[in-house]
Amino acid sequence: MNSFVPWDIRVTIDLFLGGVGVGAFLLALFAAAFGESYRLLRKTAAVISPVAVCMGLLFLIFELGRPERFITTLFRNNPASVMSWGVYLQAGFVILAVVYAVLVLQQKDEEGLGGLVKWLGGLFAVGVGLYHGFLLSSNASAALWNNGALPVIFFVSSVLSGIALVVLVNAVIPAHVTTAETAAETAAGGETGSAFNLNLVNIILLAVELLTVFAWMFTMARGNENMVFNLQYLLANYGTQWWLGAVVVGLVLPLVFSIYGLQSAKKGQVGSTLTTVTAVLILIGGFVLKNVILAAGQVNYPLF
Amino acid sequence: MPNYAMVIDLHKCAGCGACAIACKNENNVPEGIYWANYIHRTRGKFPNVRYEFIPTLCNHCEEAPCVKACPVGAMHKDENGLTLHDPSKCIGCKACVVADPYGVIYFNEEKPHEFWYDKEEAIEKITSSGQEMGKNYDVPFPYYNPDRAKTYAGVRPKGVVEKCTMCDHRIKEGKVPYCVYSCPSGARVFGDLDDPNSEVNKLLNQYSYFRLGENFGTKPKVFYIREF
Amino acid sequence: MAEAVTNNEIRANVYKLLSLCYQQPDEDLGDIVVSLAEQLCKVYLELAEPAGKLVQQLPEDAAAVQQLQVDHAKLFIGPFDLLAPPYGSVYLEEKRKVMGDTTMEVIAAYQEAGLQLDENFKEPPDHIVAELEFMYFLIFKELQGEATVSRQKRFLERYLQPWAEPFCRKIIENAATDFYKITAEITRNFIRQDLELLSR
Amino acid sequence: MKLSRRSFIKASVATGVIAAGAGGTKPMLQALAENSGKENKQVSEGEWRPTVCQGCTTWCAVQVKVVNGRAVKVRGNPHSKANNHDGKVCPRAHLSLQQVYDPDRIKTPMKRTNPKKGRNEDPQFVPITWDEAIDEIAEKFLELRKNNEPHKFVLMRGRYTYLREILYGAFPKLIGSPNSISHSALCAEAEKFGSYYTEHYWGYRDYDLRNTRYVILWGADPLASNRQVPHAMNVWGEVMDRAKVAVIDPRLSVTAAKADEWLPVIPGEDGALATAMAHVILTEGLWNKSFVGDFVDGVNRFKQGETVDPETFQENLTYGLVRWWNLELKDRTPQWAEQKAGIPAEQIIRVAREFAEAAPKAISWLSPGTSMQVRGGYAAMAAHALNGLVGSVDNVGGTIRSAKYPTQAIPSVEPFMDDIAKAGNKHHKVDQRGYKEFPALKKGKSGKGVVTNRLADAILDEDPYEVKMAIGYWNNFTFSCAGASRWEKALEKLPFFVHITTHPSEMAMFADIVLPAAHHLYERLGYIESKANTISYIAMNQRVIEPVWDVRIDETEIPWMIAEKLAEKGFTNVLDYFKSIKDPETGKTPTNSWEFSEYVLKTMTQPIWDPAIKTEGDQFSGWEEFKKVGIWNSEPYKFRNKWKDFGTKTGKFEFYSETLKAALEHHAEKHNTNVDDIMKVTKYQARGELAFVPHYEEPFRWGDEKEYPFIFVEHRSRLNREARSANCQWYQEFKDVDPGDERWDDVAKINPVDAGKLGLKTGDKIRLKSPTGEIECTAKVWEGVRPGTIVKCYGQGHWAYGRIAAKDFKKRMPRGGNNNELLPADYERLSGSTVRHGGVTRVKVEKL
Repeated sequence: MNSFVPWDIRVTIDLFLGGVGVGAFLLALFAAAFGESYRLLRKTAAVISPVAVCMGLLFLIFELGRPERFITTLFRNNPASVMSWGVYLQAGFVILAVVYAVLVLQQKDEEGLGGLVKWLGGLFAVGVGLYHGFLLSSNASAALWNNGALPVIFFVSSVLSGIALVVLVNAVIPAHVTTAETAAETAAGGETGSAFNLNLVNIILLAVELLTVFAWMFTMARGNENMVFNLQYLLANYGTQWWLGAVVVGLVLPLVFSIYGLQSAKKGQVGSTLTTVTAVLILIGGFVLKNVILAAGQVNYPLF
Repeated sequence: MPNYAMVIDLHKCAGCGACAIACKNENNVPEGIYWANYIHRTRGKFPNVRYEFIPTLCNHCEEAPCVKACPVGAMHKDENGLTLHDPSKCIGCKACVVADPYGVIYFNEEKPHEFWYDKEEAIEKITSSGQEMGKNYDVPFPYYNPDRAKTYAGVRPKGVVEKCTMCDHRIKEGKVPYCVYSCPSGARVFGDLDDPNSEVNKLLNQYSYFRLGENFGTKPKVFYIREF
Repeated sequence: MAEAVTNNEIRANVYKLLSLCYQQPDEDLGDIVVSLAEQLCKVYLELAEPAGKLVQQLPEDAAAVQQLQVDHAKLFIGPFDLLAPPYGSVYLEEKRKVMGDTTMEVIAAYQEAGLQLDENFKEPPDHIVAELEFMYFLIFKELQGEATVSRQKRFLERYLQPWAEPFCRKIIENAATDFYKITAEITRNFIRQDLELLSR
Repeated sequence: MKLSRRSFIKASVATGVIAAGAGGTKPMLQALAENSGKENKQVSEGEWRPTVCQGCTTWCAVQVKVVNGRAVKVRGNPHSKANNHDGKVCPRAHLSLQQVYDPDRIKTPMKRTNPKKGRNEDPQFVPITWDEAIDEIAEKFLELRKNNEPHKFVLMRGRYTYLREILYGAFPKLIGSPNSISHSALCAEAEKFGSYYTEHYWGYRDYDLRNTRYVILWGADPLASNRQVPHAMNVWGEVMDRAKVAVIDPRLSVTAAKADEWLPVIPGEDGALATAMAHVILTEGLWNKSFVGDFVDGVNRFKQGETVDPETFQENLTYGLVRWWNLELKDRTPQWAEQKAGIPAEQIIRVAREFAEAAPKAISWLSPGTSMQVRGGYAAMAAHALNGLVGSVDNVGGTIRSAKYPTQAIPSVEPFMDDIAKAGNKHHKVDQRGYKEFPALKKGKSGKGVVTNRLADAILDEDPYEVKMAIGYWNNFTFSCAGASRWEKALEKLPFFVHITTHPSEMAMFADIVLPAAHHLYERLGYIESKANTISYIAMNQRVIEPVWDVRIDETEIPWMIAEKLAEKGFTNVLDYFKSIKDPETGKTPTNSWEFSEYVLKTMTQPIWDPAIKTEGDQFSGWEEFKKVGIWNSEPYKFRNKWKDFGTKTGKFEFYSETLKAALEHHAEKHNTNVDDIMKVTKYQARGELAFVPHYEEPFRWGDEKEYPFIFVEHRSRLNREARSANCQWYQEFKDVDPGDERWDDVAKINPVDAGKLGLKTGDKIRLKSPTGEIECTAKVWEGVRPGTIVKCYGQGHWAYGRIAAKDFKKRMPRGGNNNELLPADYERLSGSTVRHGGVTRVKVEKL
């Protein structure tokens, strides 16, 4: 039997960075909905989005056996292949995200074509975000993947990571901290829950993710022998990474911190130490989660 | 158009692996890659032990997950029901390998047949090296089978996947796949599933059969009858 | 049939000479074309006229030779899209693929006649040059007393004639020189007539 | 004829005619070319050329597909009626491609420049020319002859063809040495002992598998090894449909895995099973009455523990049944055997009963497994005697011999032997055969058999005399002989050793001169005789490809070259003799080594191919046709021909072997002693008349049970080309076709119960230690072995066979361990066999 694991960590990086790009883009749209006071956040998010996706794609391309043939995926397609659809989704998304980033930087994103780019981009972002999960879940024989929960897990994880990276970048770039814009934003963030509240967003997303992951594991544990085998394989070979990295670091701790942050509004401000730490944890956890599911899911159930 | 299939009679199978070795020979398959292979298991407790052996190969599934997964149409079904691969289209994304529940698609991670490019000599000047041997012949390695190149790359390049083609180059010439031809115990039968009088249909009518991974919905076209 | 037998020598010669016409043009071309015209004159009167024209089209200087060579390359060799691919399988197989089933059958036909591709001939077996030469060979064998008429007919009917038509049409449409247009015209008509002759 | 296009045009234009004109009778072709048959190497489709595979002792007639001068594939020769139905062949044949094209083959003759010999000495080989090599060898011969000691030369034979008559047969005699030492005693002589001292047949038996109804396999694994492997594989599905199969083997072989009954006997206790089965057959009255005979009054007096009056039994085609019963069988109950062999009595009874009920279409199949044991001779007899009890000897569906091979001998060497040679040949053979403790009773004669493995001790002890020079061909005794390290010592001591081999090998590393041998399947001339499926056949080894390197045929070309060199230096007898072998068709005298090889081959096989000589079996129009077909098949075997007279002392199938009695008594007389004493020195327990009947002997094992808790069991690989294929990638890549084994590894298989006690798991590196040696390998925890035993395949553990076989060739680091470094050098002395089975040694396991 073929013991070769076809998709290595480069694919995880692609899925992760692609997810970050999707999350960042959606954050930008979200921030835009809250008006000009979040322009800096919007700017950071809009710039990060295409950069992250492109970097992810770069890893993906170099994971190909024939990277030079990458371009052929644009004119050779297979309607039955999720990956083939993904090529178009990602290509479209990259273009839209780049255009949107330029518009945001030029502050033209709310006028003229900007609206179209924004909404089309949003559509593609959701498409790409779901694509990652569907790419895996379309493999009928991969028990860990071939279920409805997986695309949700991946999508929510992507959004979480995207937001986290934007928050982190905003926090670590000193220029931002000191600008008037940041000050205004920080103030806005610190206001009552009626405005954009990072902690609340995180809490909702983390709760959804935790629930979905739990439901997913429960289904696996009580599923057919194929599911049980693969879950056991995951826990046996990646148990620590999974429980500690993906669940505790990536979901439980951030949830606790976010709830804490929500209650003590000051500390929950974008840029505060706690939000920064939370962002880092979410990023680490998100990466581990995707990597473990990717690696363990590729192991075939013994044929007899 | 025929709908090719294979029946493997495990009662006749001697578990010798000649199919897998002959396949490497016929198809110039490099080290570490197996178009034809086998799985085996030992069950029970001494002295009531059962050893079972199942020769495997690409199942040329009717609902081939690898074909569905391939983003560029390199993996495809041909008009005879075979699952074939076009290395000139393949981008090496391995989606097919991931999709394949049988572990029969392999990825050429390294330059194939590296052994024949190696310069090392066991004893200097007295024994040869792969490279020196290779130079003596105008083919990739001395026992290279040129017939393979009639329908597929004679040796598949680095960076693409490869797998069993049911010896489509032989079928075209009216011959059976080489694993069928080479099976010393006559355990393999190849033929047209759509022809009610074909040997494969006769066997499938005579015996109950099973296929590997039937629950995956792939509709494999390699059938196993009787017990090892 | 009787006619076919008496004319076998000429048929053989014409096939052989036509085959040579599709090779890379060089200084021998004059001899080939003149011989072809001579042969056609004897029996195939309606082809004699274009053959005469062909003689007139013979290149007179090095530049003209080069022009022919360029045209030959564009039509039959490449490297970019061939204007008139000279392989049967391109026309006979559904997806324009080289080395298809018919190619294999052509190989089998050669083998049955005790032939194989010459090691210096680097083209596919269903190349126009090889197939015309094969017809020549079969007729030659007939002249030597071996009964090959049915094989001639079968080969012509199944493999050569069906694609010679579109092939010649492509030449006539795409050739830059009259030389190849006329050659194609002669080839097409000769093959057509020959098949009729054999079918009688 | 092939005109260039240019001249063709000129000619044709000149005449105006192409077709029937200038070219005359040949068509003028450019794109196409005529297939000119054999001469044409550019046949794109390739051509199947006949030859022989000697990857195991089946000796299949095969064909090699040659494309543009390259060997591309191997298949069975479809003309074979014996082994290779429809071109089938076992997996070994394919591996040969990686042998012949192995870059690690020796390209050129080479010479040692480091005079010190030893496993850890670099021989510092340098390439030399054939002429230099042969010159040095010839000088050594002349030196021996000058000193009147040509007998101090030894010729060691490994894998051979029947052209051995030159190098192994004639050559040493002409030089003056009696010492042609074959490898046979490593192979299966003890097995032949079983059939010889019952039915007077010294040879491997054929079996009528197609008609049989029951097969008992004594340690045999015909789907993987032994003889007639492809035939067995081909018909086994049918056999299993129609017949029952019982396998007696401590490990779960592939044949055992498919069998109806697996009897995982305690190693070495086969004799208990065989005698108990005989006991069951007799007490239950299931013997074949027409073959064996019956009680005069039809009342069965074979009752447990009771002796029988011989007068009451009227024997037919057998001899000594009642004496056998009285001496041995009466107490050999299944319950007793259960205690000894670890097999439930009811299973023994069931197998015996069903076997006898299937009679006479029942086979009791001998193999080295049962016989290559220190006390294995009588176990082999007992197992074979079962065939006598059920009348399956020489019978339909039973055990048979072979049809005649109509070959002819080469001329006698007598007239060409000079006085030095004659004197030299009078010396006792060097391998100690016929010594009191080494009766080697081949074909009933003391000292007729070879004691191959004893040669190492003979060299070391200079007993019977010193050995000064040796040539070995296609052998590798430092690897293939039990107690392998003795061979290393012996070769260190040997002053001048020439090795003819394809690969660097454990033996070549001790050589002074190494000569590159032609590969038997691809590069040489020769012929073999073999049989299967009731057909005897003769097949020719042929040169189907141009040799990869500058190699020579060991058995004919090299002796010819030496002969030429000797003649040059004034000693012409050898060459004169060789030149006396002429081409039987033209009468021409050979002028070079190749012609010589061909003429010998033609001469020996002449009755087959020469239509003027009438023989049965396949007919040929002449030499060329025989060469093209590559195999001659006999008529199907004629059953029951031997029943008239088996050839034993009594002419009957002997349960009480008068033949063995005579042989043993003769040997005892030769050494001025009695048979009991001979039994004692040959490590047997039998005393008195028991020595003349098949009987149970307790297994002899090396090592104390306390110190060495496990019994060591060795078996064969279905990919071993006689331990020469470990340097093939495919061998390593598919090593797990031997049940329990692993790819690219060498494992010792241990039952989970034992592994648990030792705290071992699969993949652990371990060291196995016997009282005489130790090896390192990998542990494999597997249910297919009997608790208390450690089972390991033979074939890995090469330290000098090439870069794949060894883990690190340059550092002499083997992949796994060679069983022969663990096994003690011991013998089944009555036949001279080396032993390797029956759990000859105990071992202990250390985790590394």
